[in-house]
Amino acid sequence: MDGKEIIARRIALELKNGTLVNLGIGLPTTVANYLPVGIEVFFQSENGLIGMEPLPLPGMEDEYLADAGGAFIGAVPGACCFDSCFCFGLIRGGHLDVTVLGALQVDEQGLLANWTIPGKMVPGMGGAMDLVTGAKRVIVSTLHTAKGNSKILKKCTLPLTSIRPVSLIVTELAVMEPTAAGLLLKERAPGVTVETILAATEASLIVPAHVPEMQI
Amino acid sequence: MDGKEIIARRIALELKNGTLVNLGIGLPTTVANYLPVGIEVFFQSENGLIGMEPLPLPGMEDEYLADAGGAFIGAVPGACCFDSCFCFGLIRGGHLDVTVLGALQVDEQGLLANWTIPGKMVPGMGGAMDLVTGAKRVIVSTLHTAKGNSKILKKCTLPLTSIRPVSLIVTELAVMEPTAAGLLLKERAPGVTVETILAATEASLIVPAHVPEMQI
Amino acid sequence: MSINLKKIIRLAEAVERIPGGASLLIGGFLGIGSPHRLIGELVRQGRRNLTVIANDTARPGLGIGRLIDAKAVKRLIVSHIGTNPETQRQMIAGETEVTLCPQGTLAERIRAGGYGLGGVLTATGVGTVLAATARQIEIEGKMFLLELPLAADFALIAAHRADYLGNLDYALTARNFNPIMAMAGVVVIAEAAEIVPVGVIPPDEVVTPCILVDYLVAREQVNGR
Amino acid sequence: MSINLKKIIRLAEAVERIPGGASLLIGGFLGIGSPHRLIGELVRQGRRNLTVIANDTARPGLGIGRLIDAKAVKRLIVSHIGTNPETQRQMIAGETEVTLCPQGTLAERIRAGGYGLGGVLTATGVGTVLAATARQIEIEGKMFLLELPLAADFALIAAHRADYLGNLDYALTARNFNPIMAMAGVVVIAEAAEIVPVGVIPPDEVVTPCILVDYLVAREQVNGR
Repeated sequence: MDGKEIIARRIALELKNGTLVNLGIGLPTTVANYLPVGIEVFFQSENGLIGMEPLPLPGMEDEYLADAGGAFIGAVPGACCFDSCFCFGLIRGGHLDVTVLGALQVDEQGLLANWTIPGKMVPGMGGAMDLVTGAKRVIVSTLHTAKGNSKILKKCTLPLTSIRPVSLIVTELAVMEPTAAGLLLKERAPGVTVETILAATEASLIVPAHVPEMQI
Repeated sequence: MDGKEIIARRIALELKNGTLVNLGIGLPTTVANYLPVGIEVFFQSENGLIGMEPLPLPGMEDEYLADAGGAFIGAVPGACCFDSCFCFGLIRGGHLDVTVLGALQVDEQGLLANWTIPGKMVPGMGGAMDLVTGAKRVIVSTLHTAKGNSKILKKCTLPLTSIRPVSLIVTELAVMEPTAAGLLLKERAPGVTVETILAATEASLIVPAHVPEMQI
Repeated sequence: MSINLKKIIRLAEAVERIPGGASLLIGGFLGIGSPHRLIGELVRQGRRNLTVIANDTARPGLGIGRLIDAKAVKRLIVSHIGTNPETQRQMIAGETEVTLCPQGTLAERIRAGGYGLGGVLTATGVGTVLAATARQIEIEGKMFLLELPLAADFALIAAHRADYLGNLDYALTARNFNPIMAMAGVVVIAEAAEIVPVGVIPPDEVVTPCILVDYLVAREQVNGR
Repeated sequence: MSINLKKIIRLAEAVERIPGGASLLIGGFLGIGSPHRLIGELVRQGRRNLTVIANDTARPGLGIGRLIDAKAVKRLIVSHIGTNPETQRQMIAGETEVTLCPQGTLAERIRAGGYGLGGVLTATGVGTVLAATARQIEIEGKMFLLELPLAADFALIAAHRADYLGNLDYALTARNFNPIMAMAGVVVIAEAAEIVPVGVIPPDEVVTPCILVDYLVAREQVNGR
């Protein structure tokens, strides 16, 4: 199993039946592929839809139905559409149960930077600031390191997405939870040691006596 | 022609084709009966409708279709319905062309009091404050006097509905327009003299050399 | 999409979840689009000391007026009570605390409560007696009142149709405050004139998405069935 | 209800009303629900120095991206440009001034412009680099940014259906910013995939009432007719 699949499978276990979930473009989108049996959730798309699903077959595209990345999608029975104010009212008003987002950096306090590298990458924040500030639970889905450098830092150096801490961080090595006392190491990926995790992590981790393996 | 009919007929002449108009409960509602030939307007109801019209016949009531006074009404082809936020967005955002409202008092500056007599009548402002503050044009429809006392005062003594001056005041005696210089007497009702109007008016009126009769 | 059957609930059970003293957002405009079954059951179960946020109290015997008749309401936030002499009597007698709010401001305050906004900046009420009740904020030379968000423990919603998932639509002027309130209740309970299979309400016609609805009241018996 | 035929206008005439230097609200999300005919005609007529408020600039050759390709845009207020390298190039080269705004804040700011509100009080952006660009207001112990309303000389709207009066509906995710923008343009110009008789769109399904639409673009020739 590759690292990204580990992340997606582990995050899928966080989703509860009947909840509203927003998956970011890229790796977070793949979480939908690993929903446990018996769990069905409503996927929201920021462009104004609850009930997105993959396009059933090529040739069935509707020119008016796309995801927030502009790709043509399908919709489940019972889906509904609305304008952008309503869509972000769901997000900002705390009606969105879970958002899964990527990270450039995330730190010991659970603060996330995922929208800009000043001078290098200025794509705009899109819905990221609203999602991190407003969703009930924010789950970060990220590879633990980039080009050999830890993405789990003592303190973010890039501009923050929000001052609201994320709820959970899932990487191909570990599950970590920001707490009042610091960043708690909750689970190890299958076969990964605590030492490996600590070596790949710039942030200080609180390491309990027993760190269980992810059950994926 | 009784006084109320004079008022309604005169105000009807202010309405322009294709505009959005809100008529208050009572006397203002009767303005709709005197629309000039060739003039069709869209009537808004504060409970969330554009395109209200009287119920065509008894027995055709729809339990979901009423005016802002709770009376069953009809709707024209091309009508549309919306929630209360959208409805007041139309009013407060300046999309409502004309509102016609009653008055308890209106003064030289064009300020209107029409929602409460403290200690006596506290029905609530309903949509009145929003209408007077937000509509493009506010037309006051009122009898000139109440129990022998002028309702057109130097200064309102009752709590104001808004600090935004009204656009036009129409009574059974006169048409008056608040201007930067003061309250301008624009028209006399048929057969009514300027002297009669002045005698019935506490406010100072600017009286031009020629005050034409209403053409109703 | 799985159907959450736990969401479908009998009328009495729905109202049993609402404790005395609760705050309620109640849809409707002079009784049109009010959740009449939920209101009737609140009266039948004798609930008291309620805080009610609504457009109005209709009239005695109708809609929210039935809660007023039953002396079930301790505190009321509405835009007008002129149609209900009993509400006025209770206000004057000090039995019910009434806060009056302009209709547009009321709608926006409820929306702000449901949308996570800090408040509403409105020109309505500036320079009037209302100005004493709100912060004033000057923005680019113009004065606005900062009106605070409204939310409640429960939102009681009357829909036209609900599908099995709890997606709702509304009919004509019965829409009014219902969709706004469905965003602002911690627990949202909806009744509907019709309950229809999923898909009967197309995606573009759903006004309140099912994820906002916590409980949908099962229909009454019809024709003895 | 009389039909205001002056509202129906040919595409070229509609766009002739938009002067160079105008500010435009343009509906759509990555090209889905954008007014493609109006955009194409703006490019054909060589309009320049436009201020565009929109969610994004899609990509080169698509939707608002065609205005970027044509170097028609002087100033841009959007939530992201990550899908359009040409917009990024123009921004870095100083050819186009780009203001980035969170998507939810952008939507609420446009709504505030159309609804006559003084601004939006949002938690989004508090404590981030955005905080330097907005007033901060503390409300009941919590900090919010006061974001200002957005409006424009014109709103260019893409509907699914328009009736002869100009009532509009939208399809699926092509709704997005369109109905909000239809409230915030001084002049509102709409194009629609279909133009249908009055009554085909029922009252409960109209999303943008005709009184908001100043001009409705006549359809293109279909099947040579």
